[in-house]
Amino acid sequence: MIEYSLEEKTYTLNLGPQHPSTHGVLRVLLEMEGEFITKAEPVIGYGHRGHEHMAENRNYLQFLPNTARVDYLHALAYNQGYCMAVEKLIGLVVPERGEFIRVITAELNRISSHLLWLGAYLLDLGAFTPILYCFDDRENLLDLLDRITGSRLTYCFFRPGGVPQDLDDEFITGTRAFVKRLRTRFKDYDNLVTKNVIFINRTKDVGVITQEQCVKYGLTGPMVRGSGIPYDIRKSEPYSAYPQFDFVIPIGDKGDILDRYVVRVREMEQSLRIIEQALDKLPNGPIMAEKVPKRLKPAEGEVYQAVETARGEFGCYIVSQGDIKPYRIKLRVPSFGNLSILPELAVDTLVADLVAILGSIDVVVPEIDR
Amino acid sequence: MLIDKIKQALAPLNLEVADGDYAKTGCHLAVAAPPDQIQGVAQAMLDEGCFLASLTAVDLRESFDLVYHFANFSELCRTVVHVPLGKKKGMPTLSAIYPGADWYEREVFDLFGIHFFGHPNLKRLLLPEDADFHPLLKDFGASESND
Amino acid sequence: MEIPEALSDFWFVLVYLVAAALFALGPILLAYLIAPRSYGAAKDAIYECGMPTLGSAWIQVAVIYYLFALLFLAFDVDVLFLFPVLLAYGKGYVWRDFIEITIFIGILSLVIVYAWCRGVFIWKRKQVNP
Amino acid sequence: METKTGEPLIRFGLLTEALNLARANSLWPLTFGLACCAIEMMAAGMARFDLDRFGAGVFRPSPRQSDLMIVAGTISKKMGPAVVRLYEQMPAPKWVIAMGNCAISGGPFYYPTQYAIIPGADLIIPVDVYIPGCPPRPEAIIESILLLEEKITNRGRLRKFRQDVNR
Repeated sequence: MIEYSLEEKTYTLNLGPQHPSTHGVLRVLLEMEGEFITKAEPVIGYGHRGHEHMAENRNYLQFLPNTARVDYLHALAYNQGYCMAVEKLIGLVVPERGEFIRVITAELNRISSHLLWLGAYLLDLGAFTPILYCFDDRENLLDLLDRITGSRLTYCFFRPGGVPQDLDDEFITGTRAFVKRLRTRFKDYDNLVTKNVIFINRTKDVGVITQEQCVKYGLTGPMVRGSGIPYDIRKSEPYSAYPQFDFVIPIGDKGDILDRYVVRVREMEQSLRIIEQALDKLPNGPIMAEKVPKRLKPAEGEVYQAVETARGEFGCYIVSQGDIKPYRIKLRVPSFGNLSILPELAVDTLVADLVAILGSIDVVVPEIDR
Repeated sequence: MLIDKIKQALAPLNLEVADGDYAKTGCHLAVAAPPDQIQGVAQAMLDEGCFLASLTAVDLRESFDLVYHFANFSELCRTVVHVPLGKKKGMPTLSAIYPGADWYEREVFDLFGIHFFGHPNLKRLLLPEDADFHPLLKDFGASESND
Repeated sequence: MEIPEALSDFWFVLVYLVAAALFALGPILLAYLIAPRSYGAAKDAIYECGMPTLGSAWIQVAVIYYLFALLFLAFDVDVLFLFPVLLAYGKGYVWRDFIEITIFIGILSLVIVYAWCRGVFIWKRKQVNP
Repeated sequence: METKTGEPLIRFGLLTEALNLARANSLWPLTFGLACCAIEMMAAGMARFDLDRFGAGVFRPSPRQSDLMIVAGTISKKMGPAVVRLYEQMPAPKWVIAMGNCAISGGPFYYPTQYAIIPGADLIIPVDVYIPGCPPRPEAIIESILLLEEKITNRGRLRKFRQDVNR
């Protein structure tokens, strides 16, 4: 006999590990009254692979491929953050051309990460065509990066001390053509998505994040810039060769999903500007520091190096005790903080809005679980 | 300058505040605080508008060292707060001041086994619920070299 | 016994019913015969994103969802009555039939217009604190 | 581990061959991205590499409607029971492709003191085709689909493209 439980009003649902809108294996435990959510609790750990435990058994070079598998969408920024932290520990100085190559490839990787987010996010909202356009652009971009780094997704291209592979002319002409082509595509995305009335109705005034919440939850990246705080580590804590380029930090005003979308799309245009300026001012000279020790054995000490990835601030905190293996590496990942605000944003919103909010946070699950 | 305001804010707690060597360690201010002062420090940092960038623990074999990193949106000033914990595995929580610290503390509890008093729901975050070990402790197999 | 002449047309209805039943049950029977079986332990458990379900789904749900059943009725009955119309359509008086059907559909869609004005389709969104 | 699949009641040569030909050319994969390989699986489904040419582009979110599970990424110990449950909830003619080194043997994350992952999908579910790579390129995914089709229909599907393979 089916017993009707009259007193229990909320219905518990698993927006579980295998769900198209969770971009990986994130599980959100929803308690709902009809369509409205009363409590949402993200359960993470389904993608936990133990990067930090591995770091204690590997020397500094062996851990490099791991950094690319933490956030595989913007792997080069994680390579850069880790390599700069190690360079600070050992005291290596990367030559000018090496820094420029790092900036060019990292910005290209940022565009490929934003393009994938744009496609996947609109797929969550139900639009199928944009992901085909985005992946088409992304494939062109991956061809460029594939030429010099050798891989399409999990790059292991930077080394402590510089870059092992130099740019060739075909890469430079290819990149210039790609920049020109992508600029024309932005107009298509604008007409196809930004002015789409369904998209605007689904994203306007939904998932609003105030600036106090940004401080309390430690959010970084497009989530913070969407709420009007111009916090971008490339500007606020300039590293590598970024001071030599002029680019703008796009910010939203209300902090709803539409603002975060606009911030990410504008960021792609700024990245194109950076790439063009970097290609124009590309100095020649060595790409690797002269005497990079064969076995990296930094002195005792600790370092915290922050880098701006597509999702926010990636901080690499290394504690070294003079051994060839790091004593402890803590990877401060942006999506961990960005996702911790979901329970507060999700209270009495619709389930469809929760999917939109989750997509606007741009979550990469193995990055949260590390 | 933000760095001076933070020093004034931390002055009443009479902790040892040192100017971090930014080029070497990436932090402008290095603070050492005992465990029970940490809520005072966090409240002072929040009043200055700093956010909690990262919270982690380092197992120094015979004692723990909790490391808090604070940063600020408007002005560049990275503060690192070291909290030597000795061998006892307990700390007051920060989740009342920084709701973002809730998950960080659950992760440190999960991987190190350090309890945080007053935490709303201190249970495992990354490992499965029935796991009975703390992987990032030094005596959990990190010692043998396997390369 | 002799079937009265008036009832003889009902054979067609009988054939129609049998065909409909076969059309519905046929694939199920076919699948039972030619498809391999799977013996997974959680084969007939509820699929909820790979997780075992928590709590039961038989709980009290707000009454406003009953409105959706009614609205479905309004849409569905429309289409149901259109089926017989197909047979009688366009035999000679094309324009007259067309006007009759539009009036018929117009009256039935008034229900939807009424529900729309009463604001059934508007979901109460979270108030944005200005 | 559910290894045996019940045989159908009516079974004769021609029917099985016809059904297998139909099944091979309309594999509906389950969207089941665990980690980095999921991005390459998506790229394989998109315009340039286009699994739709082989009938395998319809990525179904629910296991009830899919007959191919592509395990793309690392199976952590917390995710293991969910993987097994999803596999069991798929209807009968079902196949599994283990994509990437993590799904084959734990890949870069397997070492003696590893505590968090299941080293290989074949420890928990029966696997039909393995794709090495970290992540494997989309061309490798297309080759795995062709290999699976060859396994289902045991006709030469891949041979036409590769002269050196004398299968």
